[in-house]
Amino acid sequence: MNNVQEIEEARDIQYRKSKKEQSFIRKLLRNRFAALGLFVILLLTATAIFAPYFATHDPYEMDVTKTLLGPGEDGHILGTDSYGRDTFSRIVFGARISLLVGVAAVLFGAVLGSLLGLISGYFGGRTDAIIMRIIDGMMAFPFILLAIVLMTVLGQGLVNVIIAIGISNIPGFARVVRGQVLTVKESEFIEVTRSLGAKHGRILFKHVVPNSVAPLIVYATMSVAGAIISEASLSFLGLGVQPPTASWGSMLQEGKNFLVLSPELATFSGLVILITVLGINLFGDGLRDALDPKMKL
Amino acid sequence: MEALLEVKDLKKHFPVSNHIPFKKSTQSVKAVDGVNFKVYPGETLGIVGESGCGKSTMARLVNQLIKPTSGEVNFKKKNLIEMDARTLRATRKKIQMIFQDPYASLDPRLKIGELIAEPLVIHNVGNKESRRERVEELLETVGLNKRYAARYPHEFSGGQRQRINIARALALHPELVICDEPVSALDVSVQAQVINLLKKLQKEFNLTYIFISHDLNVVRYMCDRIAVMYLGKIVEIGTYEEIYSNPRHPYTKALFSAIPKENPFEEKERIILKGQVPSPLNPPSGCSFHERCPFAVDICKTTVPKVVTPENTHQVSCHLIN
Amino acid sequence: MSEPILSVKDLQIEFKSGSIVTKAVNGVTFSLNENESLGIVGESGSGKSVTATSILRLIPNPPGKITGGEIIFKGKNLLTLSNREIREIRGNEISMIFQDPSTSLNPVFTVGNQIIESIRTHKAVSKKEARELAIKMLELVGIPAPEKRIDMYPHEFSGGMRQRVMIAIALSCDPKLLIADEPTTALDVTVQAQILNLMKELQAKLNMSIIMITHDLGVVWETCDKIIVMYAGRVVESGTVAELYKNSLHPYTWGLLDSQITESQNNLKPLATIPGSPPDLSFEVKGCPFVERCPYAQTVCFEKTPQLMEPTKGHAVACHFQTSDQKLERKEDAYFDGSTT
Amino acid sequence: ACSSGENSTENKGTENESSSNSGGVLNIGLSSNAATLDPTLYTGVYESQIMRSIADTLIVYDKDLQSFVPSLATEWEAADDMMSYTFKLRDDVHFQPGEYQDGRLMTAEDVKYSLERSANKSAQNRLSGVAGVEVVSEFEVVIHLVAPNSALLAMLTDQGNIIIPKEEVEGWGDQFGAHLVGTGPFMLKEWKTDQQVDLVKHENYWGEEPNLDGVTYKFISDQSMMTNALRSGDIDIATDIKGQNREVIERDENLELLSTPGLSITYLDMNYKQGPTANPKVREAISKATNIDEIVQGVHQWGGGTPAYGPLPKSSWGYDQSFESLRPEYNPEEAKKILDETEYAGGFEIDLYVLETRQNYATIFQNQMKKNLNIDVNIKVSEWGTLTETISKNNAPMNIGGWSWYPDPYFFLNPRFHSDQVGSNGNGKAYTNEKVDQLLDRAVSETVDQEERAKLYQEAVTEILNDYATIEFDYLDIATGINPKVKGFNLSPDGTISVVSPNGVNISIEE
Amino acid sequence: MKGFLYKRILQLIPTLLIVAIIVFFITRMLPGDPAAVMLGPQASAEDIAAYSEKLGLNEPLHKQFFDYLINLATFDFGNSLTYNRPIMDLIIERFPNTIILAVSALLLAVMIGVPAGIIAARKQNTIIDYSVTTLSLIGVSMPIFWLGVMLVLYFSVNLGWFPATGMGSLEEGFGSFIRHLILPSVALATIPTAEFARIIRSSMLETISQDYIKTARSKGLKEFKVINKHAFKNALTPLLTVIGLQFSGLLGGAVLTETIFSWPGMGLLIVDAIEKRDFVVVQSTVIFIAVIYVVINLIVDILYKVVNPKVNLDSNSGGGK
Ligand SMILES: Nc1ncnc2c1ncn2[C@@H]1O[C@H](COP(=O)(O)OP(=O)(O)OP(=O)(O)O)[C@@H](O)[C@H]1O
Ligand SMILES: Nc1ncnc2c1ncn2[C@@H]1O[C@H](COP(=O)(O)OP(=O)(O)OP(=O)(O)O)[C@@H](O)[C@H]1O
Ligand SMILES: [Mg+2]
Ligand SMILES: [Mg+2]
Repeated sequence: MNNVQEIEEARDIQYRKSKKEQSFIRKLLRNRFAALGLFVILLLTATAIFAPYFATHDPYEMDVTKTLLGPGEDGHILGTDSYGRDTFSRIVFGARISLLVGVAAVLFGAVLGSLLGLISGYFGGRTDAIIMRIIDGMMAFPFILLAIVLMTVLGQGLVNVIIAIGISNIPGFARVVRGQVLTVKESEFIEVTRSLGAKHGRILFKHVVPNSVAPLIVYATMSVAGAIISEASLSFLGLGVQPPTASWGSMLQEGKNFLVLSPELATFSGLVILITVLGINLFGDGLRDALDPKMKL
Repeated sequence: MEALLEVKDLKKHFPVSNHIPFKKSTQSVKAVDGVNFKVYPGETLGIVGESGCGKSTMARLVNQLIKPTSGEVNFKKKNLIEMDARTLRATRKKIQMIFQDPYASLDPRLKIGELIAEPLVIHNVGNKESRRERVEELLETVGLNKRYAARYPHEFSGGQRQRINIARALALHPELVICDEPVSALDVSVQAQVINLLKKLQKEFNLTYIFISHDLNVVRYMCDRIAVMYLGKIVEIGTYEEIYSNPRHPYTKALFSAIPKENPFEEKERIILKGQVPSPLNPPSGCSFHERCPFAVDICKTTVPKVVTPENTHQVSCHLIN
Repeated sequence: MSEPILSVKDLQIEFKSGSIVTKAVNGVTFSLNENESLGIVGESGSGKSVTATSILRLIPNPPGKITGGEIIFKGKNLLTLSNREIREIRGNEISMIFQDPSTSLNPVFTVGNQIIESIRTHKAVSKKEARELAIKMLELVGIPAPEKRIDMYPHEFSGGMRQRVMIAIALSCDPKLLIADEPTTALDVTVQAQILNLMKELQAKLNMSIIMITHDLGVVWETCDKIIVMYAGRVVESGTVAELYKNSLHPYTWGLLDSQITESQNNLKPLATIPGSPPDLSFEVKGCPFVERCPYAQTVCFEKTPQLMEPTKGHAVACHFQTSDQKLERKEDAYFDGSTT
Repeated sequence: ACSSGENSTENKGTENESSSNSGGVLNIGLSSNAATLDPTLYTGVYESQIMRSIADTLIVYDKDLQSFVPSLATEWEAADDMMSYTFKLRDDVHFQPGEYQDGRLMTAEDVKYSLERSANKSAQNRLSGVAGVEVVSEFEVVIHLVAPNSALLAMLTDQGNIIIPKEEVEGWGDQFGAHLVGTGPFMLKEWKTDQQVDLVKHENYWGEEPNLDGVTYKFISDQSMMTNALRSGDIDIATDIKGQNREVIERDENLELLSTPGLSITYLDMNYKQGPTANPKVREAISKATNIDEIVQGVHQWGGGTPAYGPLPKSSWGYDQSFESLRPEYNPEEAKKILDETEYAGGFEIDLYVLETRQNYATIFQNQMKKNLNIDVNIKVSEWGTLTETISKNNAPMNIGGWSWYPDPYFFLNPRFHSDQVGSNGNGKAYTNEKVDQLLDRAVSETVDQEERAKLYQEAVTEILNDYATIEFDYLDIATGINPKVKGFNLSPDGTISVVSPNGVNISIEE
Repeated sequence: MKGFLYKRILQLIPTLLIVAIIVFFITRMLPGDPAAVMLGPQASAEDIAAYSEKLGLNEPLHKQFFDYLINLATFDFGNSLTYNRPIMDLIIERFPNTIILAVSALLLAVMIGVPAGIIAARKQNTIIDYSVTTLSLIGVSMPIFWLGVMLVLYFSVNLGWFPATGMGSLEEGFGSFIRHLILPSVALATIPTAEFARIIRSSMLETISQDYIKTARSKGLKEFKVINKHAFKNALTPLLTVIGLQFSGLLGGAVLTETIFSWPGMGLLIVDAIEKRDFVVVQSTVIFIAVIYVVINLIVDILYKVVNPKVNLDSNSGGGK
């Protein structure tokens, strides 16, 4: 019965070939939307890192005689702002701050929030009740109050912006993760792991976490826009980036003062935020699918 | 012979919360309600019964996944319930479980190799290399290609997954394996493969099984002794010859008559049970089977039947047996 | 014999997922007469459910698609009907019950609501009449205190009772054909016996045809007149129940019969098993789909796909060696030796 | 559309004194919310706008803020020792009917009650230095002072010193602030919290009969929305028009932009006590390296501000042409040289505290400092609570602020430069100069004569400018967008909006 | 059910206590003397000191704290420092406005977001699906102030359809009331709409593949009914969660929208109080909102039961080990 063995061999080769095609990265890239999202993210990241090479002007150079130029005027691709600074270059440099704040603040909130949600959902009972009541309290707490206090205690600085926005993100993540954990922890494979004598730490991080990650990714990618915009809304407290540093949020905020006469400033900064959000979401969805071993693409 | 496992008057009552502050809840689901049995080394004890009668709960109790309300679980004469955490962990290595649903019992995000190695990691057995070897050895033991270690559970059929579950259960050289409906979710042809495997392994490693199933044919084929459960209690227990050739409890009889035909020509006399399994929240008074029992008499409604021993090892609780 | 009520010819069904096409059903042919019951058996994934759901055109599209064949029901090709016409047949002339009673009832509506809905979709009756009818149906399927039970939610019923409710829904419009997709697999033996009993009774009472899908041959022996055996999306053998039990012809059917655990089984002897697993239908299957697992396979089996033929009238088989002029000898121990790996 | 002339302050309606009793309700947009109208509790200029229509003070400013005109008082006189003022009151003034009185006659007792209440209870000390009020006759009072104070008359125009009936104050208790009753042309009809205040004509008003049936003040805090509300017709008068909105209104053919130099300045204060700016050379260098014209051009792209010359606004009578030559000349080279003479040669790092709304001044200033002196200015944008605390405690190395008050120089110079104000927001820089202190004290205690006082103040300003303690950026214009159907509107440099006033304003609406 | 209510109401007490303690000490940590903040830039140091004294801010912290706790226990929120009026009055004036805006924004979001999500799920991977998804992403990244100003520019200034700001009272007629309500609701509804569409899309996709949907189809029901009756009600649970979260957020006050449209709601009250350092108002409103959150959570939990009879309120959902 040589034939059977031959087929078995051929199968295995075929399997391994198809497996290669299904490696994580390939799965991700095979999804056209995820690839597009990744491209956008990489492009933005590159822009942030190599900002000086992309920028056509010094983002801080002012010229009060050339303010609020329209796109294309006087060699300014996207025009100038109210100080006569080059909008394009500022958007390029602003990527540094905005991407950092957007991603780091969401990560901060995601890590702490997920941890709380994880503990709350997994241990249940009194632990759950206590944590959820704290989360309720946090949600009732006005964001700017928190921001001002943080500002007072910790002082200015990008890190504190990230912390402030991050903290405000905690309750959402805690709830999302808790909900998912409540489902996952009832799975039979969790019980199996317990029957093997595993301790809570292992069950949590080896089994519960990986299986709770999908809704987390979706929620996180949705939160990035809010974080980027929030950064600017904190600037009046002195918590956001301070002038003359450029960030998309602060440009948007500034553009608000010229919305009627020269809407370009708000529009362009709003657009890059939108593009970022789209990119991150597309990538996030792709990532979720690629992380799921069951998904074939 | 010395029993490997002895369960004494084991009870598990799940309290039903009434949510009234400061007031203890009074109602409870009596999932397992006073069960006694012994399991001897190398044998297979089958447990059959309807859905919800407490089979899985009992399995979990034996494995100490849940704490019993009362009773003893003696493994090699030591009561697991009174053990300190460390001894219990060490002892539990010797008791492994295989669950019903081969699809749900493997974490979809881990590779087969990791899954099978998990008990070794948890109990700090060996190093990475030796674990890898052990995994390959186990895969071969259960008849799977060792290359499969790098694949994910969803790439396997139900039968193959159940083999993976078995491999994992064997990783720590257990003495007692509790199989909670290991083949119920499988196709007939695949079911046969798994059963053969379990039998083969039992011989090879001198395993003791507690085998839970509601398929009487499977139980009979697998088991040396059989316990029939109804509503948290064992209503009949004995060797398989005793139970099959001479079922005494009316419920056991009904169970047997419900087995589908073996061929189109067979004529079967059926005892079709009326009604539903009563809720373990309010079990009926007296014999809990009396509402559905075709032979019930007055005493059944009022008095809980005692355990009687009509033959050597055969035990039944029914008023109709003397 | 009169015109069959249902005849399926050369049915082809594909599922598409990205670039991968799974040929789930590949040339299934069978027919069913009035008042007859047909069992479809086969391993998991052999295409039983897909075949059955395709009759009501309930294959989710995308990803699924019926790519060929015809399904003639009472002279009409169901595959060419308009959406409206097929809706009028669904639940009315052809009804369906699914495997898992715990998931096939909508958890958020009362059972009464779900039965009444079915009735009122096809019959012009008032709400009140529909309700009375629904109570009658519940009574018919043996649910005690139907007037009370009708307003309860599915989760307040046990598994067996839910399956009874499903049957009540299916039968509420007196269908000519009832398709039951593994209606008892999720149930206890005692409950299974109740349900099968009930179906037999109702069939006699209501004069309908039944397609019973299962992988448990016992259920077929219990309830069916005819049987088709499916393997890898194809019909490998079909015939009457008695004929198939006594004179089965296909090696796969033999394996299936052997691996049943019977009372006469000696429990010291290993069970018969069919080694290996069925081919992955998302790759093209060359030759006979069963070839890798077949103890009787020969070179030709790897090269040519056997067609379904009728060596004896009313008993069809798809095997190169089971034709009108060729016979394969069934070996006693074909599925026993060394096959436990 | 732009109304004729650079600084048109009145729309044309006033000229044709038609005094038509047009009726109708005037909608005025205010850029912040009113919390209370209690004269001892109110804190915002927005509240005073509403109070002005409901109640009267003894005297009011004329339209040009140059002198006082009679309101409830017909005549007044300072005693020779400047320790008291005598006021003769009108005898025909009735309160608006309210919950606790039915519109009775106002008498000297009410003046005594109201002013003493203000002097004793006012949170903001709107009547400081008053020892007591003496009722001489039914319609005559004398205000006794603790010390001579020429600024008393100016203080009396403050809405904190409106005359109110005792019954209502005591009757309402805590709630009086929401139920203000006075003698003014309009009475409070409804107060929709955080949204608007509706006033209706007071039928028994003692002055010229109001042309309007009522006035509604709407609170619109967003600048763009204020303009939009004007454009969409939600409001007839939009106050506090700044930045792009000036241009938007000018471009709108259906609207008029009224603009006049106001009594507001924007300044940068440098810490006199701590840090690099304690060194006068450093302050001088910074002052000379600041291109005020560039800042004004950058901030006021659409007009609305002019370069400032010292701490007194042009509209104050204390202002003098000579200030223009006193202001340090922009000279970055020289500035650099001066800085290089100090220990801070080559630049340093310094924090600049500022409210978000004035961030644009800071940004341009920051740029100039970097370029001209290599000073790294860290802009610390803060919200008001944090800012005021930092400044008051002398913790702000530099800060940018704004100041606007009465035209009397006292209100511009004392709080910001008198050493006894160290520790307050105004003199958080801790500026101390004995000579300045003396001059400021003399200006309020020696005389009530405006010219004499002006001289003293000019001297003080000269001294201050020599110290380089502060850099004034600009004088802000008061700008209001107005629907041309509104006639008789007077734009006052102090930003007050009078609907009907004893100074001759009586707005009407003509379709 | 009764036990469930008991328990939740009891749980309210520790929540409120935690919130009360935290908010008390946090407000005291804020820089800026309330007196100084309230009196404005021109106040002199003596003025501020005198006013502080008057406001009772110079009392020792522990005394303030205990007074505050005692007041809370007696449901007396005290007087606002800036308004000099009972805080309860301030809240009662604004809360209905906030409810009106929140409810209408929520309705709008549900009316648009939910059908959009359903359609997207029905037409998965078609251009319609992609459009809905993209639009919803645009929705979540939309800066509210930008949208608000644009809406007003177009609909109020150019077209003159709606008033630019303010809230209409019902006395002025229902028409005026609605016209005032529309733009703020639209601005406020944008983000929830986008979120609802996404949520309902994914949960519909999940339900559509369930067995009972097959059952419903096999009965011969029209697709419309299958989707909108059978699938929808089952897909509702995750939507309820999000609606609950959004609604509590909206009831806490939508500061940006309220500022832009001069809508007299809770958000403005709180932010104003924070900026003016009106501690008592901050404390009381935060506690008030905490109560609202708990109530909303409670309602959502009860609604779970309504849409899904399987939900057992009395069981300990977070139970087990
Ligand atoms: N954690 C629990 N809390 C409350 N009741 C429980 C719990 N676990 C099980 N039960 C109840 O205990 C009874 C016995 O359940 P068990 O799972 O042991 O039955 P089983 O015999 O294994 O049934 P099946 O054949 O369906 O697996 C059931 O009524 C069940 O509802
Ligand atoms: N929705 C679907 N999408 C993709 N493939 C499908 C889908 N439904 C069925 N298939 C494929 O069709 C083939 C036949 O499936 P089918 O459900 O008919 O098997 P079955 O014989 O009913 O098995 P079981 O006994 O497990 O129910 C399988 O290989 C399966 O992968
Ligand atoms: Mg079980
Ligand atoms: Mg199937």
